[in-house]
Amino acid sequence: MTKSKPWISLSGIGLFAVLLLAVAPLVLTDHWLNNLGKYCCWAIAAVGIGLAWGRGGMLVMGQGVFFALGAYSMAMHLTLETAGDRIPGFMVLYDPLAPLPVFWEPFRSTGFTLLAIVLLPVLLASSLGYALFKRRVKGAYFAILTQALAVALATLISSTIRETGGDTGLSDFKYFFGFVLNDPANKRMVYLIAAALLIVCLFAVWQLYRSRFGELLVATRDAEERVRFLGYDPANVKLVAFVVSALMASIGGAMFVPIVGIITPAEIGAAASILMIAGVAFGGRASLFGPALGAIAVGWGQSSLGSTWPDGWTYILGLLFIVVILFLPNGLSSLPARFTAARRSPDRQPAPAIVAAELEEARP
Amino acid sequence: MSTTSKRLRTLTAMGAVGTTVLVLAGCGARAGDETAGSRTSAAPSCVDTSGDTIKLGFLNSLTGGMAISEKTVSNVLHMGADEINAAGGILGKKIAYVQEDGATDWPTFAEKTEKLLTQDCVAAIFGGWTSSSRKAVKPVVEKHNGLFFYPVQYEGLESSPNIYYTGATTNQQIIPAMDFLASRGVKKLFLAGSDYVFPRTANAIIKLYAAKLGIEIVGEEYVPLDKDDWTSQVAKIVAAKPDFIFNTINGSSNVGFIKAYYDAGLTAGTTPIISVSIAEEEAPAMGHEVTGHYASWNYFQSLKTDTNPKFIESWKAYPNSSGVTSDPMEAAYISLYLYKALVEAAGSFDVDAVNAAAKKNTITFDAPEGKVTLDGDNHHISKPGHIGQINSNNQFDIAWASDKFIEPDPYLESYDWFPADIRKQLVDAAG
Amino acid sequence: MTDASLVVTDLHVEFSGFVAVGGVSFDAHPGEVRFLIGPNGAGKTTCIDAITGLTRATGSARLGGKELLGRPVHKIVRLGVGRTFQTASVFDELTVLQNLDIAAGRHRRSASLLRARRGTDGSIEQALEETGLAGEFATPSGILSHGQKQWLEIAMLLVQDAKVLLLDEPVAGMSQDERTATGELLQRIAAKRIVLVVEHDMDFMRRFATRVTVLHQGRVLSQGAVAEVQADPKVQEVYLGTAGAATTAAMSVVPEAAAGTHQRKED
Amino acid sequence: MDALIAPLLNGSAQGALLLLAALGLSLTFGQMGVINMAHGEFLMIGAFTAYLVQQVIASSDLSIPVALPVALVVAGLFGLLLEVTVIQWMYRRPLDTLLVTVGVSLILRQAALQIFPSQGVPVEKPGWLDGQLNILGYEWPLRQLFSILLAAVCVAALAAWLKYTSFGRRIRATVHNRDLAETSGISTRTVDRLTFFAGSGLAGVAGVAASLIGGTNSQMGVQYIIAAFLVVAAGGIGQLKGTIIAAWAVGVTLSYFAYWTTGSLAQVLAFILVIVFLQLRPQGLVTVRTRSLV
Repeated sequence: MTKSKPWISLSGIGLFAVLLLAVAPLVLTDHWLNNLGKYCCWAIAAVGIGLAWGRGGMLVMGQGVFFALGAYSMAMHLTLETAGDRIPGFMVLYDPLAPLPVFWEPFRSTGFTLLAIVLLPVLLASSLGYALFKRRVKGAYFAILTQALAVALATLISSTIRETGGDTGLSDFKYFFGFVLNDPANKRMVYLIAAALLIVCLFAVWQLYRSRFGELLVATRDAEERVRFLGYDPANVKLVAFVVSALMASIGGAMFVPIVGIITPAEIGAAASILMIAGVAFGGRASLFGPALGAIAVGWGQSSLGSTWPDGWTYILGLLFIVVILFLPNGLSSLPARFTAARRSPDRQPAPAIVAAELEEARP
Repeated sequence: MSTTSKRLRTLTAMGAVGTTVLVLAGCGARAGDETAGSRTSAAPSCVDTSGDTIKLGFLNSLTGGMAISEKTVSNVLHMGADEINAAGGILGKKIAYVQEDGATDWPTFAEKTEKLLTQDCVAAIFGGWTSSSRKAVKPVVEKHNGLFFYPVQYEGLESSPNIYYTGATTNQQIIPAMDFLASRGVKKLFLAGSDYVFPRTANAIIKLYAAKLGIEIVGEEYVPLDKDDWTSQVAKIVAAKPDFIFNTINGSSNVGFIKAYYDAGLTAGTTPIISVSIAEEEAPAMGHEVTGHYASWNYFQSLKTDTNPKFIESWKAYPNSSGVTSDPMEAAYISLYLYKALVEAAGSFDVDAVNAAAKKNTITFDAPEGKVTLDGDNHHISKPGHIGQINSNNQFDIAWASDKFIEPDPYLESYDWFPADIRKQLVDAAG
Repeated sequence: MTDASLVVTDLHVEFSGFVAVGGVSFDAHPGEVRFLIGPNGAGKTTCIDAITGLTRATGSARLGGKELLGRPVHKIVRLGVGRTFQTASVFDELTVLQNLDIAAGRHRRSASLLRARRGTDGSIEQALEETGLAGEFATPSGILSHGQKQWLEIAMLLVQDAKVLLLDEPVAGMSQDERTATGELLQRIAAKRIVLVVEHDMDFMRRFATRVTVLHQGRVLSQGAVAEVQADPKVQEVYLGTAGAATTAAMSVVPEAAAGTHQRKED
Repeated sequence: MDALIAPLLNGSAQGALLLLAALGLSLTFGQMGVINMAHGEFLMIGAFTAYLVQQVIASSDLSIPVALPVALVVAGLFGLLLEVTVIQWMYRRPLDTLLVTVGVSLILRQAALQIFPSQGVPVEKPGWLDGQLNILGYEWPLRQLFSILLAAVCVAALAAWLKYTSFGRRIRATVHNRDLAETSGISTRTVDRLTFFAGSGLAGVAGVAASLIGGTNSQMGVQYIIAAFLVVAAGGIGQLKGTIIAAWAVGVTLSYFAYWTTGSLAQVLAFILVIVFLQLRPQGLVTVRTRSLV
């Protein structure tokens, strides 16, 4: 029985890939395809949150920080690409004669930018995670600290207008690594890259979940001390999950910029970081597809319901948080498992934070 | 299934994904091969002008932090549309508006702009408030060759063939305020602002002009937009002993500023404040502390013009009305009528035709602030400069007025104290 | 005394001025089932906490000549010290097999962690047989019975290849049959390893202990074979002069178990 | 002299407001483990209450003193409602209370936006708070002294309530050992509700103080919540003394930074400092060594 189980998830990823990469471009208008691209960016970050929070028990409320690292790396590169030899317009007013800030200079290089999108979050998350996990900062403390960090970074960016564009952010990008962004064909390409990256992230997480590391991570989440008494340092286990989730947030941020065309501190602060979590909670924090689907659903809700009924949407979003967390802590993805579990054996309820289906998936 | 073939499959799948992306990547235009600028690639407009209605888009934050200000603009746009419809519409077509929520989220502004242009096929979009929202909308309307009417005073130094600015640019609000201060013999000025682009740019301009006017800037303080507590900064103002405070604070942070100011023993009698974002809408939330201070706007509810009483009456009678009128509301009201005038001059809803009409004709509108004229080149309008002093009814008594309507000059080209090299770089950077 | 022995010398533990353990010394060797008994608050669990690095302590605790005190928990574990807790602490949401696999994992290279498990380690199968859990390998451990959870914990220590097994009340809440099975299991295990059991159950102690150390108010009251200890007048005094089966029930009452649950909540 | 004295005094007042905002959290978060992200909105409720009281009692000299207990009760009742409808099901999932209350805060904020004028409402300062106190040459606003006194009264009342009343003793017993408290005949449900009522009520009192400092509008709660949580965490969970010191330290640090740099940078630096501090001392300023695991 057990050998075939992983293939269910894998074919799920395959189906997802077909839907995103083949079906969506054919059936959606350019506008909705671009929107879907935006949701994909959130979904990439959400997959990482699912890993850190759902499987690792670390409520990362400051993923905006890592989202920002990727987004601003990308945005700085695209701004320079658009500006060419000139200094970007927003910098001129404050000091027309000053040169480009030093930290902008390397972002002219495509290679450096791509490297920065990967390395910056890894470096920051490793040092931050190392410091926090070694000191056994966890639970609510960890959540609030990461959230405070997101607020601090958003404030910092808002107040450094010449260096980062401030509250207005960076926008008006003309080119994406040499491709004209106004060309619908190129926009589709950007979408496809984002969708493909989402598939890659899902695949990476799928492999992590079925690996021994995945089991160790769940074990660490549920009984950190016990893991320590098995000779592991839980800090290292959590660190890996945290760094991977930071990397994914950064990749999501990087693709967000060419798709949406603007990045501002509002996209990385407290509210944005919490919205990223909303999707994960809604879809199912510990499941493979839940976070991605939840993020896409919340994004879609914002686009469609937010249009037709803006006041109502805020209430719906608020209620979503309350109802889902209260009654469905494992999100919508736990519904089917609940039904089947209830039918098969009423007294063997699925365990509280991970559903039975996933447990089976991880069996040999 | 053996391990190797499992891996093989996975690799094949990944490879297929990669190839698809690369194949599709080959299709689009590269940086070198744009033929006649980027606009050529915009899809033809899908605006439907065959029926007896014309669709317009209203884009305002109805939720989130900026809903505080933008809800009113949205309401006044609805009122304007109703008025125009009652009078027969534009080119005989009734306005059917699509209201969108920007949700105080700038990417949402970009998304909704694209939706309004490509899904709803509106002929023009009205709205936005913060500079961030405008900057988010700008590339999208330019890409799709749409029209965007922006109703709020802003930092200037911008122009776009696809945006019409019906609020003041710096030379219609900041500079008149400085002229007023000079006329009052102010020698020492303190600059207090929220930490974002408008106050920073405004203060950069103020400092340049102050040097020319011989006004000393004795301090400059910024507080994040979402912070109300000005206690520490006001202590510095007290220490600097300015004659006047130039206030570019935005939103509810203004309330905190006024309270801290009052707590510290400063009063309108000793150290008055001149603001550029406190209007009839904002004043009531600040209590009696704000009485006696000044604001620089183009429109005040107290203005005695031919058209103002009707505007105020209609607004007071309108459902959801706040009962008072203010400059951004009036600018939003103007923007609808300006669009009407432009379309009727062009005889068409087509964007290029409208822009051509703006250049060829003299487009005017008898606005509540007076008869405004559109500058067809920079897409701003002429405006009267007014300084109002807040009275105990939270209305403004006119304390100063410019001797004539001020022509819009977003790049401050007619002001010799504005360094030419900065202007050139800004124009260059704007492309 | 062999190289493989656990030697505890003059162990001291203080909590904000309160002396929980005040100079305890004992040793334990492979081949014996060593019991640590005493009334509530005697410092039994604290001794184990100190040896495993959970609580800071002074004095010395050496395993095979290597000092344990002062090292972080996971390093002490890597030296071969394994323990269980008063309340069974297994990973409820993982299967029995997954639990054991994690326990066996500390010898693996970290890169191999990223791969899925293929097949089952020999040591795991052995431990499953040993503890009688072979039939339950695919069961989520959260739905095991209380006794099975305790066995799973012991099995985890086995695959972990612990040289010392520190077991905190392993038979609390077990049925009589389960207790017997557990005792026999411990005796089998003790052939090659050091087994140190903290227990309240006097009956269980009498049936399976090789040697016993009695703690009282943080100090060693008496040490020796079961019969010697039972005959010790000091021990009888501590147990209100009613040493023996009559006290068994009274000794294993709720309070300390409740305190244990409470501690768990706080971590 | 001003450069040293002014930030110290201003900072102490800022710290006092932070303390008021954090006091309620130290009850609900510190004693009950509930992470109430809607605490900022309870503060907003307190501020709007002050406004409504002012509509009834026109004289601000009188209305603010009246508003303080009314805000305590109104915000407390909202807290009670939240406890009864949502929180009581979640005591075993403390981290999830954080997310649930995020939803509650979204709803409360949007409701306030629709109920009250969107620009916010004015709350007039009582006349007896006009004026300044000359301290070593610095004209210190009386209103700031009021914040400090109010915080002091609240701290004293809370401490006395916890220490000397039977309810207070029950709260401490429940926090110390819930199971034991239950078996000793304490109704932990009543204790939970009462604690939540008091914690939320304190947010209401903080709201009245905040309405005298900044704007009273739907968004006002947002700016306090993270800072208040940081203060509680830095002070040490459930440690009143630690919370007081932490709030004062954060307020004064903010004020000095704001004096020397800019308001924005002060925010960033203060947050980073607290984060670094918590990294060095994850248990906070004041800790009690226990025998518990970890």
